[in-house]
Amino acid sequence: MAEVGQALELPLIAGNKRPGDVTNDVMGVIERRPSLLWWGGLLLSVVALLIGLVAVTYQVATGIGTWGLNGTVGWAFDITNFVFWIGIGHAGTLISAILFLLRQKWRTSVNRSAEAMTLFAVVCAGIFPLIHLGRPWLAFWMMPYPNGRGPLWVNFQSPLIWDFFAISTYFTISALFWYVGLIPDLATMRDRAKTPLKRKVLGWLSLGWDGSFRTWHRYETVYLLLAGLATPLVISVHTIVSMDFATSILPGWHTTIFPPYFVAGAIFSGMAMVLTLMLIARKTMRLEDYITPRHIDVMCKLVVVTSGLVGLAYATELFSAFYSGNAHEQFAFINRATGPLAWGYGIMVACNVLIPQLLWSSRVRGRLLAVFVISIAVNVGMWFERFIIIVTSLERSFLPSSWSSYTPTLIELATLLGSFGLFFTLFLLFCRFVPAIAMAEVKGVLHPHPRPPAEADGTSSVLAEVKV
Amino acid sequence: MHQMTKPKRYWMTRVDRDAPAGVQPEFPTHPQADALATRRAFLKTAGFSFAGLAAADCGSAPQFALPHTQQPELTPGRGYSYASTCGACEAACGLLVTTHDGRPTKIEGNPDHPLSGGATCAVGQASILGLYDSLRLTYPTRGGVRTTWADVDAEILAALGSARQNGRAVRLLTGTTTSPTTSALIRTLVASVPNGRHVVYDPVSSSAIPDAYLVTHGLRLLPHYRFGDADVVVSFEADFLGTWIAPVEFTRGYTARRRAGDQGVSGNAHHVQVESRLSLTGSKADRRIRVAPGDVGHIASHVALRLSMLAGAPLPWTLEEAAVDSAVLDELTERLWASRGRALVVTSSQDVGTQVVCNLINQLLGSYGTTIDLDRPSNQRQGNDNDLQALRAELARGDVAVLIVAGVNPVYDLPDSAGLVRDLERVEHLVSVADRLDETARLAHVVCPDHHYLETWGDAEPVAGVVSLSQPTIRPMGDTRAFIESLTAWSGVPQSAYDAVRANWEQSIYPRAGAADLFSAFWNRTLERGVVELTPTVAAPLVFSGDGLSPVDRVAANAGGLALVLYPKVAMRDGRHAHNAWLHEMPDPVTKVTWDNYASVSPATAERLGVSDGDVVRVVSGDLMVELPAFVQPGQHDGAVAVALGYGRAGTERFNNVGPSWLQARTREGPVGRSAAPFVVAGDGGRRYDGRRITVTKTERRHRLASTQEQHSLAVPGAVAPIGTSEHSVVQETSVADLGHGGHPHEPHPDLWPRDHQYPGHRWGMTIDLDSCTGCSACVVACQVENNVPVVGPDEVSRHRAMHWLRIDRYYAGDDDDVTVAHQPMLCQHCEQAPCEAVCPVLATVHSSEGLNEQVYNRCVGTRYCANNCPYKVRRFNWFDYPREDVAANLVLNPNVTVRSRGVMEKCSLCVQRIEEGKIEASRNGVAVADGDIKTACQQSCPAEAIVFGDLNDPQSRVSTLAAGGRTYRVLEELNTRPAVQYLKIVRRDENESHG
Amino acid sequence: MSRTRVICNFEREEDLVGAAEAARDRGVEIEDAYAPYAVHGLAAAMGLAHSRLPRVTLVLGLLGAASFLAFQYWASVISWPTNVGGRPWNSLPAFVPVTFEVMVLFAGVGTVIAFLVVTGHYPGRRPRSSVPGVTDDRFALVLITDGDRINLAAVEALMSPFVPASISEEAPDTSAGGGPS
Amino acid sequence: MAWRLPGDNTGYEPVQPVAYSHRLHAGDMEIPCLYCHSGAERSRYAGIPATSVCMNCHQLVTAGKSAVDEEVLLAEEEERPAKRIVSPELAKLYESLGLDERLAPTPGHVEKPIAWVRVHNLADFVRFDHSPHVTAGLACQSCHGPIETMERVRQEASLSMGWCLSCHRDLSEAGIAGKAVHASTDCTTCHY
Repeated sequence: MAEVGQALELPLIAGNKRPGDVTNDVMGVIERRPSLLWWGGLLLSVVALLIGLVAVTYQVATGIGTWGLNGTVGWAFDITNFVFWIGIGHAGTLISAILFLLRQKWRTSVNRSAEAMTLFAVVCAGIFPLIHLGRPWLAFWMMPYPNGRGPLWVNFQSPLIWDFFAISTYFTISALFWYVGLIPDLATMRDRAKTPLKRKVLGWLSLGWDGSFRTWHRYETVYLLLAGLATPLVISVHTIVSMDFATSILPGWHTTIFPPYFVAGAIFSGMAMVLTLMLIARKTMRLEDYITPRHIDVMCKLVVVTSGLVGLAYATELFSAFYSGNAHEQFAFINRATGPLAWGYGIMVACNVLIPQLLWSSRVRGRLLAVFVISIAVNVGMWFERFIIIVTSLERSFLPSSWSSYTPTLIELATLLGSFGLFFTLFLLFCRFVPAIAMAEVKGVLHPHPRPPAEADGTSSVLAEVKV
Repeated sequence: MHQMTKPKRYWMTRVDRDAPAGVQPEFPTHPQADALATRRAFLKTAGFSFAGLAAADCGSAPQFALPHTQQPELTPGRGYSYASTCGACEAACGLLVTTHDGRPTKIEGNPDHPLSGGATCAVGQASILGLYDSLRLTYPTRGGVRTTWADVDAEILAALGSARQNGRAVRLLTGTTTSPTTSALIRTLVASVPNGRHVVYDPVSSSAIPDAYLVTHGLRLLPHYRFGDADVVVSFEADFLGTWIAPVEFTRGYTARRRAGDQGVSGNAHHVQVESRLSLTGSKADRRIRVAPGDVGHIASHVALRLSMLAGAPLPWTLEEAAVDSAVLDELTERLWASRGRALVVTSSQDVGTQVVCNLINQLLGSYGTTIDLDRPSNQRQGNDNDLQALRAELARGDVAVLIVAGVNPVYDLPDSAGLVRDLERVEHLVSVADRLDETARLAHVVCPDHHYLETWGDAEPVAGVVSLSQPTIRPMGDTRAFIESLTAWSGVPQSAYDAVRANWEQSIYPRAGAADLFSAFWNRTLERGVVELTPTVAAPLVFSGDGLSPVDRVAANAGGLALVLYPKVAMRDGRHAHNAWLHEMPDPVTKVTWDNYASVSPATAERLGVSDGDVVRVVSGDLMVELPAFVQPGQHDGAVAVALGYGRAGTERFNNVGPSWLQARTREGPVGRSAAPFVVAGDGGRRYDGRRITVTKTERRHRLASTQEQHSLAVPGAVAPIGTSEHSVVQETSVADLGHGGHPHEPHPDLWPRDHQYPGHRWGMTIDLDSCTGCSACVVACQVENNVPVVGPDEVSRHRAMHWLRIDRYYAGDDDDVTVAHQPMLCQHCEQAPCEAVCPVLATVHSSEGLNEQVYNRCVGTRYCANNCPYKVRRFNWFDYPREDVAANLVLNPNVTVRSRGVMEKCSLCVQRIEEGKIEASRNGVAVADGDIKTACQQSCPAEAIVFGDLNDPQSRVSTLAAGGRTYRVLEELNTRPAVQYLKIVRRDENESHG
Repeated sequence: MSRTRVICNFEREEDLVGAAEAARDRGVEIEDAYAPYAVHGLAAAMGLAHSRLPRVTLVLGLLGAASFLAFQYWASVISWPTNVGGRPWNSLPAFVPVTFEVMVLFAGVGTVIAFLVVTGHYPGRRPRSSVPGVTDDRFALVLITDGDRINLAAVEALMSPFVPASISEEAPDTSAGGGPS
Repeated sequence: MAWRLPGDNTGYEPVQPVAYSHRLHAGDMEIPCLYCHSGAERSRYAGIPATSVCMNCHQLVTAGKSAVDEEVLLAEEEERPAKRIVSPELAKLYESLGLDERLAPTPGHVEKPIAWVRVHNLADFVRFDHSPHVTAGLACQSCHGPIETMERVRQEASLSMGWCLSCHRDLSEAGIAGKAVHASTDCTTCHY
């Protein structure tokens, strides 16, 4: 019957693994000496990170004037990058939480790294609201803490305050979710650890986990609860991010479609980023057996779906502007599509709506290189989406007298580069020191194996259940 | 130079300001500076490290408070203002100089002054910065080295002595001096040498006007134009609202005449501007007629001919056909004829013939005695180009033994400077009275630095019968000496400026006043009021003699040829203030370009030459050549290339890297702009500024013009124009006809929120009359001075980071040939439902209980969200710590306004410091704040009285009554932000035009 | 010679589940089971009740929401009402997002803390199971013998169909069992 | 050493160049505050009196009474005219004006101000104006504490924004001495 199951669809985990094999394979990645590829990647990332650090230091020391912003365009690269990274983050939570609730077993191979990706993306995202301040050293004023000023609290009507709470909550919950999921694997690592120091450290980190099923039983509840909390959270976070724009009065920002629009976009870009990373990880860390064509296939389908959603949002935007009969609105969108940044709008539509349609064809989905290229394209496209939304609305707002334009400075480019450096540095380190695949979860979805002396009893029932 | 270190004190702590600069000797600079630095640094680190607590006593170094040893008669910390006279130009407007603790910080107009009546212009407002110019010459030099005044006087007296012995020529070359005392002293000095003469010239000459009056009225004088009495004004090229003779007085009269009735609009008023370039005045004209440069004479002749026919005494003239449609001329003439006695025709042409024709027109219209006053002539332009020519001839011959050049800079002002320099080097004793080593002074053997006009005693009689005093408001910043004192010294009877002025007044002014009381009483009264009006000694009334009148021929229009038009810019004028950063950064009212002059060409010509804004073009005429960035100017005549004078002054290289310095900051080369003076035509009968034939060729180079406005019209560009909408309604217009039923009460839009905010006490508001506003930008500079707005330099301006709190948006309508212009002062609208406030996370911008939109610098963290969400884009962000190293210039800072640091947002506060001061003053006197007690800086300076600030809760206040009128509207009313600043619609008086 | 712990070692989850079911049918007290992952159906086999952690989550979530909504109201209406863009002091809709976020934060963090407390996990705790490999690929069932009827032999007999890799007997572990669930 | 929020200098009591006693002048002698700090009524700054103001009294009073009496007695014993006694603190005063013991100007003297140490330091982005507070009838002590009991001036209030506000709020409710006052709590009352 297992054969039937496999005949029906691709296996979740190739190579007919047993639990022990899983442990060996996954831990092998960590215990093996790192490959040259990994070293190369880390070197590149760290260099990028350092460049970014220099840029940010210079900017904080000299002033925001070192960015290409002006009196009319007060946000550009900074907030674009912020929204971009937050969006990336969302796919992680989606895979680990929403797919978990939907009982999608295939997620088990990717959720660990997807969650890690979320964490690192949120870290990257969090940097931008901080450094985009004129006086970043006063950022703590965003916190409503008791003070000797009256006391003077914060403006709870400001979307930036909502952002502050949303991002910090999102980071905390994602971190918890990730760590809780990691505990059993940490215990596994502990038990395989060679040196006493390693054993001690891992012993602390794994909180004394011993695989007791009474704990497992509650553990599953907690995991379910966290998933249940993370799901509305992830949606609320990007909703709030979208409100930075939706609650303003700028034509092109002030629109009610933004929350769903942004959430869809976030999942879209996140999925693309997961694909990119998975394809890299599976090659560089020889995890072909765990990240199988089937995973790629499923994620590609999700990309097509979200791409459709995003495309719909673009269309709706234009329609409601036209239908509003509001000159400012109409102008904003005609300008967005045909104005000075028309080229950017073109990139955005091409990369987010047109190119992903290729993924309808299973042949394309099967060609991993093609998928890789498309995933990159989507990442680029989604970055441009945010850039276009932010800049086109600002540079052509109500009074023609203050119309202006925006070009990034070297500092801004370096800062963007730096954020990628930070992201990949963290991710590569993660691949080295933490099991990139959730062993405990993968073991749970393996196909059962007959006992060596083949006299199976009661297994069939289990088989039936395990089959997906 | 020790004076220069004094400023150090000012920007430490307010206790330092307890000690007035003028009265108090130096005291050692105390460690406050470091104390401050450490405190700021500490706060930063505390912020970064979230260090919540700190030891109370291990704070900053102790701050010292040094009282006077003798109690000063003034109360430290209070601002005092003194009546004085503006010395920025010859218009000599009345001033009230505000001083804080011994240093002047702000110039206001003197409301008692009969001519300027409380208004000032941008140049006057900015001139206070010249006082604190750290590059001023602060000591006399001889042979280029510092020396003493005694030494200087010895040399000059010796020179004069020898000249007196052997009858050599002694010449005194000055600009127009409106000061009776100075003139008297000059007369004495010149009289004291047998071969002495006083030569006067104006850097931008008007000498054709007096020359014309010599022809028509037999007396060389400059009449006093009374725009306030003219319904119909026709100006041939004269930019009387911007730069011509006395712009402030003219603007006041002009706009006052156009305001009348309950709607504040006079239907009779009409203004026709005949010009080749688009001037500020032209931008306000009800009808603009574009003509080729120099063609105004011919057109004026046509008008004169038509008028003579209407008058029934046709002139025996046969005229070539005019360049403009005769129907237009007929209409113009009829309009003039219809309002005889209420019409005024002026021209700034330097062609005497044209001026004569202009006088003829005015004679035919009966303007003399009504709109033109010959009994009380103006002293504001006394230059005589014929004298100047004669002097240059003498110099060329090497006849002049002693030449004293005072207050003018001929080497820069006059064409053929090379020749002039050659001649000047042959003068035995060249003495220069200048404020710095300018182009002329650096040739002089002796340089006698003059006081800044705020440092010295003086007087002025800009128009016969209007005499004002000016008094020092600060101890001289250096070892300089008033020109008056130099004159007395050189006449052999040294006197202090105070004694000289007072003596002269006792002799010549006091008798004319016919005052009943003693001189001392009269003197004190005048000193307090600043100005006195005298009954002029009327000579026999001048009569117009019509003989010898001839029309002006049409300029030979060579096909496609280009002619140069040289003009003074509103901010830079003749260039004497070229060291004033505020004026360089002030956007030109028409072009909106800062920090440059340029070659303006019409769109058609630009297309023909294949140039666009910023393409460097080479302007050539004979052996003269200058390279300038091109600028495409709608409304300009296709045959004209307009270039501003006053640029390219030596020493302005100091501004090459003004503004913040950072990785990608772009610095500049050479002086600011390029000098066009060599192109002035110095023929017989005066220097001419238009008509020189030139060729213009495009070069491959580009020059970044720092303009504050990219989109020049309200019309949305075709490429992105949505269906059915071509324009925004931010500038609203009405016509005289619609005025009656134009008024619509403001129906507040429905509201999502319950409205639970009351404004019980005051509720501040403002109205701006777009019909009156001429865009002269006095308010822009006034605001900059009042609110310590930094200068950011051309690079930052071109990055759209100008910091002006109050800007003037300029929009074009109509086609390139026939543009309608709208000027719209744009400042924080103080919206009741401010979009900026809701989005600030830290409550750094909130609404006050008096309806102000408050910006709290020290709370701002700099998210810039407020600026993004501001529909009026009036918020200004401190992108850098703008350089304030020039400690001398820092002396001008207003102690009542915080100097903003890097990373915080700022914007118009409706001069909240004045509001607070006004309220405190009122409560101190136990009275309520009366309407008009509190004036914002922009309102105070406005010559057009377009800006009115006041309490909207007081139904009697001017602002309330204006707001209730039918012309008011709010910009972007559809957004329902409910601004406290309201605008009064422009009135289009020319029925042929219906742009908007 | 009374109660002892019998540790039965298995190689396949199916055996563990079967063994647990069998033991329960025979009324053998199951102290605990050890597995490298959450074995399906084992909870039912061991007869474990549903966890009550969701209630903790609910209470904490509501607490977070309520307290922060109250704080926002107090700060913007009572403590220092400031006129922000002419909106009413109590702009309730604007308080919703923060309220929601704080609710999630409280609920999430609280749940995890509650879990660690209930199951007695903390940094430095030493694992209780003496069975090697249960974090890798082994499964273990720990049964309690009562000395007479249910003794080692009986257990061995009971387990034999599930071919345990090994069966060993230990002195009773006083700190047996997890906390209440 | 007390730990407080940064910027809170409550209790700051620096040693002054001249041991001037408010207890003696304002307390025992009941000289009104505005006699010396006349700016408080009219200006933003209360001002520190010029040395010449001190001389109004100390032209005559050059030392404490006890010291003078001593000298008088001593002089009687020694049958000589009593010398003028100048207390060391007041000597600093005269030195500042360049006067000698007999209060005659010393030739070629320069007047140099006394470098008092500032006690009440506000952050430089705060604008405090004395005059409205004084004209509103607020007692100096309500912010400066019982100055008339202090030998050396000590900062009593924290001068924090919260401290200002609480007073502004209370007084708008309660009024000053029965007289209703409007003490604004708008930001621009102090920050502009």
